[in-house]
Amino acid sequence: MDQQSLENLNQMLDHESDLRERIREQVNEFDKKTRTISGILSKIHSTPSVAIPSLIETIQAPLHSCGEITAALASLIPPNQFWRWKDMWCNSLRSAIFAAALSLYLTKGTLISLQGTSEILGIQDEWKDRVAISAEDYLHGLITMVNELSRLAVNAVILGDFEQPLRISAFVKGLFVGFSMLNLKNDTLRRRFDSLKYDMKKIEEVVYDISLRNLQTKH
Amino acid sequence: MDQQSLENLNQMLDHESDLRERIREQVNEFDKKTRTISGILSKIHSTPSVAIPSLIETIQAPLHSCGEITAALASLIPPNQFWRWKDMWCNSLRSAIFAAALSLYLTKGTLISLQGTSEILGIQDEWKDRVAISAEDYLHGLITMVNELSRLAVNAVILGDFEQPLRISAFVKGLFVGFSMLNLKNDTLRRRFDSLKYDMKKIEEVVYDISLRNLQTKH
Amino acid sequence: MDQQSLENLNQMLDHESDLRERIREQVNEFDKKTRTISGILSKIHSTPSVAIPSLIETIQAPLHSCGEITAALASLIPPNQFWRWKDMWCNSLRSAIFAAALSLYLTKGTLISLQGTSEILGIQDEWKDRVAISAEDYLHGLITMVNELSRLAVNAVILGDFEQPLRISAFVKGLFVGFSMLNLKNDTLRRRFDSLKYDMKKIEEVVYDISLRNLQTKH
Amino acid sequence: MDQQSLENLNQMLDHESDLRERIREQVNEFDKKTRTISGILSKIHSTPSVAIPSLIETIQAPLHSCGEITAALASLIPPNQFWRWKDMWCNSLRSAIFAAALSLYLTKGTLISLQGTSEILGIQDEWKDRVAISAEDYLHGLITMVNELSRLAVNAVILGDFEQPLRISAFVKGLFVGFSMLNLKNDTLRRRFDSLKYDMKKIEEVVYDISLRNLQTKH
Amino acid sequence: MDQQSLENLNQMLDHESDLRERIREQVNEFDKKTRTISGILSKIHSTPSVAIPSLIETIQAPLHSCGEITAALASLIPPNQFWRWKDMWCNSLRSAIFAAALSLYLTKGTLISLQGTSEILGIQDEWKDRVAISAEDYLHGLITMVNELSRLAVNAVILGDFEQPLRISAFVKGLFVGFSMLNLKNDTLRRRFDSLKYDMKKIEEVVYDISLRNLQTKH
Amino acid sequence: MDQQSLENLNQMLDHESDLRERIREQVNEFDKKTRTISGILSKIHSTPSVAIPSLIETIQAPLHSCGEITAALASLIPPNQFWRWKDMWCNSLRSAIFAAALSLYLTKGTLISLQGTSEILGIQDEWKDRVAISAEDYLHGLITMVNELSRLAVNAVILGDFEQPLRISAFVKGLFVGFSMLNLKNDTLRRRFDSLKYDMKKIEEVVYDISLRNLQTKH
Amino acid sequence: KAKSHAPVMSSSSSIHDTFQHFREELDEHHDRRERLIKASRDITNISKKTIFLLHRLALEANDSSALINASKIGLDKLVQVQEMYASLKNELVGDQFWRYQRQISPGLQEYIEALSFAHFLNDGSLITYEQVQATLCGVEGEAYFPLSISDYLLGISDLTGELMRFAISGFGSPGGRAKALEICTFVRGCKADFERFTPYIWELQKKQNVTAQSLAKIEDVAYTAVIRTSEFDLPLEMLDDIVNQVVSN
Amino acid sequence: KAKSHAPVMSSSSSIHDTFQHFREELDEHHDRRERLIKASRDITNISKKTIFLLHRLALEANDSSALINASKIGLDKLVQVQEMYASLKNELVGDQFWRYQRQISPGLQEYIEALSFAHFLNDGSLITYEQVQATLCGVEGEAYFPLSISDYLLGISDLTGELMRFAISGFGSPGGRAKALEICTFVRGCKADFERFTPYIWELQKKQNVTAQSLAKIEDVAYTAVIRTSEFDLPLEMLDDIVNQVVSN
Ligand SMILES: [Mn+2]
Ligand SMILES: [Mn+2]
Repeated sequence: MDQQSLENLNQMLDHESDLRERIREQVNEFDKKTRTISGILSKIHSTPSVAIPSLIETIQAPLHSCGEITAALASLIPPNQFWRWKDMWCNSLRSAIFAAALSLYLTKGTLISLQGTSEILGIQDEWKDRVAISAEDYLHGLITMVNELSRLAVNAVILGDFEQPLRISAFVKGLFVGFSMLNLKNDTLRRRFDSLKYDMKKIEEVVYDISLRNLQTKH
Repeated sequence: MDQQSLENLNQMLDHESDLRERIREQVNEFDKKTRTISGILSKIHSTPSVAIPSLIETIQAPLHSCGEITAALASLIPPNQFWRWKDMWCNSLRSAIFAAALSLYLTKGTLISLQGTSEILGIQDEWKDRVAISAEDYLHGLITMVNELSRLAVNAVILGDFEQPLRISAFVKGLFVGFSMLNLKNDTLRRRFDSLKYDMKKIEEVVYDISLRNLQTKH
Repeated sequence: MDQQSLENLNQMLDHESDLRERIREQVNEFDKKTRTISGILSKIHSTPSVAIPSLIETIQAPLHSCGEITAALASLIPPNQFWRWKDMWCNSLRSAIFAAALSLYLTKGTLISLQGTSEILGIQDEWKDRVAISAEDYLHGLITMVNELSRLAVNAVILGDFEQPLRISAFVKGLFVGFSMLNLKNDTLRRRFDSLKYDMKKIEEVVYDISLRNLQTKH
Repeated sequence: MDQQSLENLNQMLDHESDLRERIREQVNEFDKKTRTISGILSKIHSTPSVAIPSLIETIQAPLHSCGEITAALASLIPPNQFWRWKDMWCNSLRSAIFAAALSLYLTKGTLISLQGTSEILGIQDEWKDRVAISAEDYLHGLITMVNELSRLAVNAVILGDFEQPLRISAFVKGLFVGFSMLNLKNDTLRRRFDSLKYDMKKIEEVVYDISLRNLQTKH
Repeated sequence: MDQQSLENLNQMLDHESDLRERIREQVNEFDKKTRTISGILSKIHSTPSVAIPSLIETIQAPLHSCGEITAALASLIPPNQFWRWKDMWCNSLRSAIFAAALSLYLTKGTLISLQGTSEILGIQDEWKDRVAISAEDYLHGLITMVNELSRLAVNAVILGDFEQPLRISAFVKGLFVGFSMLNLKNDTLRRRFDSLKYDMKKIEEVVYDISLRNLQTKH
Repeated sequence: MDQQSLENLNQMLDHESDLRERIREQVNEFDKKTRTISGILSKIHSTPSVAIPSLIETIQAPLHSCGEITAALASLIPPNQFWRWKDMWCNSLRSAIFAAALSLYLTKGTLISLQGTSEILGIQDEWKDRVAISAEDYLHGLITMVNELSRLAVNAVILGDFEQPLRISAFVKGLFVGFSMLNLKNDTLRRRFDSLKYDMKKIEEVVYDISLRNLQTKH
Repeated sequence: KAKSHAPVMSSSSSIHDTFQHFREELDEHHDRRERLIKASRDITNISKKTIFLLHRLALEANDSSALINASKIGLDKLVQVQEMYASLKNELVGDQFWRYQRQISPGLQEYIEALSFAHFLNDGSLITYEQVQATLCGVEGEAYFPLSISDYLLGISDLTGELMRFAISGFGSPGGRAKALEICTFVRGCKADFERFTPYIWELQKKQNVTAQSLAKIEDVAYTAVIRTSEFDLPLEMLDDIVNQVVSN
Repeated sequence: KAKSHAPVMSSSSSIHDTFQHFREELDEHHDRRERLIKASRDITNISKKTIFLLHRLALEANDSSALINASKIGLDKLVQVQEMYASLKNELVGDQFWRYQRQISPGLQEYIEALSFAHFLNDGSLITYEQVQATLCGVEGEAYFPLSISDYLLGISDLTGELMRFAISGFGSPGGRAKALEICTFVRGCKADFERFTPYIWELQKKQNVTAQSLAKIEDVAYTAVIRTSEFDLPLEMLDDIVNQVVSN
């Protein structure tokens, strides 16, 4: 192997291992942020409906600050290498998507769009060859939201709120019909879709319990 | 999920599964080509040195025809998605790199460069966000060549050719020094580098047998 | 291997791999059809009893159109090779069987027979060495129906229909007795038979709730 | 190899294999003790709340007798070799930690501290280079306790006790918040943390069932 | 979990993950050094006996500079945690031990002792609870040396040196007898001992070839 | 389970685990003995033919002392439980069989019989339901002997003894014919029988070298 | 080929005889092993079918005498297995049982599972080691082979899985809720009793995990039974009656 | 229990009949599967024994007519297997073969391995697909079942391993070195020919790796033969003669 080739190859390999290190640092930061956000969000289960909007308010700042990370990643990743590195941050990203989706549902009652999520996380369209939200990551985030909503339906009843489960039921039913029409070849996504079915059933059972006892009219 | 989002997502997922199907078809073709080439190349072990150039000649056409596949892939892969799909064809690509490298060594006695390999396989520089040869694939191809050369050293002796092993020994030693300088963090590559050590030993033992008996002068 | 044998074998294998490709295409179509049907059927959980027949009506066309797929498969599969290829389409087929069985139960209250399912899916008796419904596939389809009926029992109550659960209970109990007659191995069917037991338990809970509240007479 | 070196090495290796044997004996004893304790503790699921304190009383003697084992280990392990051997006893140790934590919760309703656990198991501070409780082991013990408490919530209801689940719920919620703040890089611990989420949900569902039916006031 | 415990635990876990990062950096450095040394040492196979001492001379500086790494590690590792972290650097350490052992054999013809190796690598006795050479690592280093010596025996003959193999044979035979008396319960070591047997046989075959042809007297 | 059954079972299991412990102790002793014997036997490769009988003499005492172990085992093992426990000592036993077989060949030139081996190792016929040499163990011992003889053929030439290889060749050929008569499964014995083929090939190479150089007459 | 060297070694004909003997011994061993594997598969099949049969009969049973009858039918069917073991006893004589234990265990454990299920249906108790061994003895009480404790424990450990299925599928039948509570206590006892044997028998640890899962499922069934009825201040049987009346209208 | 609800569903007696039918069908299927597994094990055993027999006979053979005779004896022994397939043909009739292919393949591939070894010893050629199929046909030429290409290829792929053993153990016999060179060429051809089938048959890739290892071992044998003799300017046979003279002194 001539000296030049050798140096080129070694440079490529070294550069790669360097880059991995620097991405890992950003991912660590990202991870800390999403852990904090999740910690706050986990309080919805013991928060009365009326206080939820102000709880959600408190995560807006940290959620938007994820934009710093995505910007840092966008400047680190070489052009065209989105798919090479994305697995390193996809767990953190999915947590952030989940948080954004849950926030929007709990405040506006609507489903966040992929585009809307990108905006909240400061991900710019022109980065699409370096940092973007893939359909898969978006769907994972939504499923995590439903997992949380099925718990919320249960806990709302404990707090004496019989309306929340009905709202959740309607929202999740719509989502579920959407998911069941998707062509999910992807294995993990398929398996998580099964968890969504389970959540649906749980929510339906809560609504059933309420209906059976006519509690929905009692508040 | 509103109808529009749903359709968008489903379109993305369908497109993806379609694309995968079409890439797979090309990869199947690629695979068939490289298996045919490997089949022919395996004849070097029973071909006298003098007839090797004309044997190598016969694989030039199929080898260059790999360019059709790489071109087809380059037109299939969406911009920036090289890293997303490359695993699908990397086995075939490595076989092709191996064939190109072995051909050049057996005819010119020199080491093929990454650039030279790209040219033979018709891979254009401007495709680099869709189809390219990564450092890793190139190195895998070279290691496969050395695996084959260690067998060739043995088989040349069976055919009564005591010069070929000496040439191979010199060539592989150079390559080996190069490889040992590389910062191989990648696990598979590291493991295959160990196989290269084994090949080196094997070749040294052949050279040893020849030297011990002074056979190199006998032809 | 002599040239002739090589070519013969290669030709046979090419033919087989071609066939697989063409079956896969049909299965993809089959899959799209059953996904659409399942999407529509999932609406039974929010549809009042009275509107269910017309909902079921809407899937009759797509369900019968599965006959195009089964006919295409029957013309593709060589004689006597039913068991060789059936795994490729059995998931789609089971979904179609499920849809047919659920439709019949929801409109007529009766259990579909294997023969009846074949007719709906346009599967002809003289194809039995190429395309047929195996006992196993039929049974899987029935269990999927029961899975759905246990959800329906819950959702019927939500919609104020307290008769449906009682009908479902009687129907599923009968089916369960049938399944109990089988000697199963530790395979998928056995695992799914266990899931049927859970569904039956769930349905019994609903019946219990209704009975103890005397709701069954209230509508 | 000269005779002296050889003897030294062999002595080291023999000593090591001897030591392993003797540690294993102690671990076997430890294991028997913790299995007996677990056997007794498993009776909490069929014991009315009022009888639990006296049940817990019966495991105090065997639990404190674990101090004999930890003392024996501390005298066996050479200075500084805690991390070399700890894997051998960590399963037994985690069981003992679990038993100590569960005992304290069931009698006092409070969370045991790492320090408190060490005291119960007779582990002295000055042994810290030979026998100690690592943060990891302590956390594993706590998670096992929560696994058991989620079952206890269910079984308390079977025994007609609707207060225990509410107490458990409050206790586990606090623990859960604590765990979610931890930076769990460790894979096993992370996976077990997921099991804790599942336990939380289970307990919430029990509390839900009780609240829904106003059973908490019924005793 | 009270705030104080939580903070303590989190600090422990954070500290651990920090430490791991800093050790990894040192190990990366260590790895670079040993790779360079191995690169130089690999030239012994094409170096005439007479030039070997000066070749060995060139690795003395880098070899002794490993002391910087071991010192850095000794200051990083907390007291008593040698066994906790040693796996992180044991590959690099074994390479360094190998280099030290081979150097000594090639210059003095004697076997390096464990104590001697520690001195060359600057490892101080009072670090023994943080950084030390375990019997296992030392033995691994020696086996790697024998692997290399069996290659050297072959290559010496190629260079026309028939004395080296005889010296190697005597040296390795002694080592082999020593190893076969050791109580090797350890699995990896046992497997590598098998490779040593293979090397012994190879060396014996070289000596056999030389004896058969009376070449040992010919120089 | 009633208390009595529990205690009975526990007692039986305790007894078994005790027994295992006591067998293990004997096996450790057995292992030390055979390691020493193997260490001495490994000197045959550097011992001139004439001195071999007195070398073999030195292992007679330790070899016969294995009888103490076999007697101890025979008194430990309960009637009819030979096959239950034999795996614990079969490695040591095979080493002892190997040593006995090699001794006899090197002194008398004959093949030891299974009966003869039993006598040397003090194994009595009436123990056959507790301690015996199984056909498999005996055959393993013989193959280990052949492994060693192929090395000896090489080393004998180094020491100038050209008769030994011819004797070994004839002896091993005879044994090989015997082994060929067996119908083996794909188990360890089959794999080791394959190794015997390699040894035979190696020995034949030595015979070839000697014959073509007419060395057999030269001593 | 080796004949010319006869003098320097034990004669090749004696080698021939020796190895002829080994050959017969090995062939016989492999053949016996094969026969035992096949028999074990057959035993597994019969035992599995018996378990399904027992489930069927138990679900149809309305009272304890019907359960006792179900148990009898199951035990009768298992006589087939006992006869197979009787016919194998010569293969397993003396020290041979332990030689082939690995081949025998799978079938034997399945048999013990079926036997213990039938036994449980009879009187709700766990079959003892001695009772299992007694089914594997000839007319004069001589054991066909020694029952190993591990086969016994691993066999009865599988019983908990079948009891879980029994509890779930019986849930809707009258008395099913009471039965579930009974099974819950029984399986909890098994789990606790087996715990102290796990240090001795490695595979039992894995089976205990399965038992733990089964137990949790049974507890869920029992829990459901309790929670659903606790809104109403009536005894279980009366609730059952009300439901039954509605259903059979 | 469900009887009281008969009106709302297909009557429980019709369910009973339907499932009675399924039960018979499933039982029959499981029984047949079991019989085929057992038969496959027997076939594997006979085939393996035949391979050992062929090795024995081939090593004793001094000339090609002795090899042809060895081949005949092996082929005779395999008639047993062919008779077993003949007796199984009713189990595999029509579309049933493909249903049980996974159970049949292991034995079938072992049989093909043995058959191809015997065939090779006869004339040094590779048995063809048609020739294998022909051994699995009745007197009127009707196939007992369709031979799948994958079974054929996977079966003959194993032949290379046996040839490797043959080459190594024959190395020391007169003519063994020449035989090794011959086998080397043959196996190299197999490896190259099979290569193009690997994209179609997944398991063949793994077997090709084994073949590659066997080939390398055979090449080493051939290499040793060449290198050891190349110091002497005499033809192989003369060298063999010299050695033979020394050895038989
Ligand atoms: Mn079972
Ligand atoms: Mn084979």
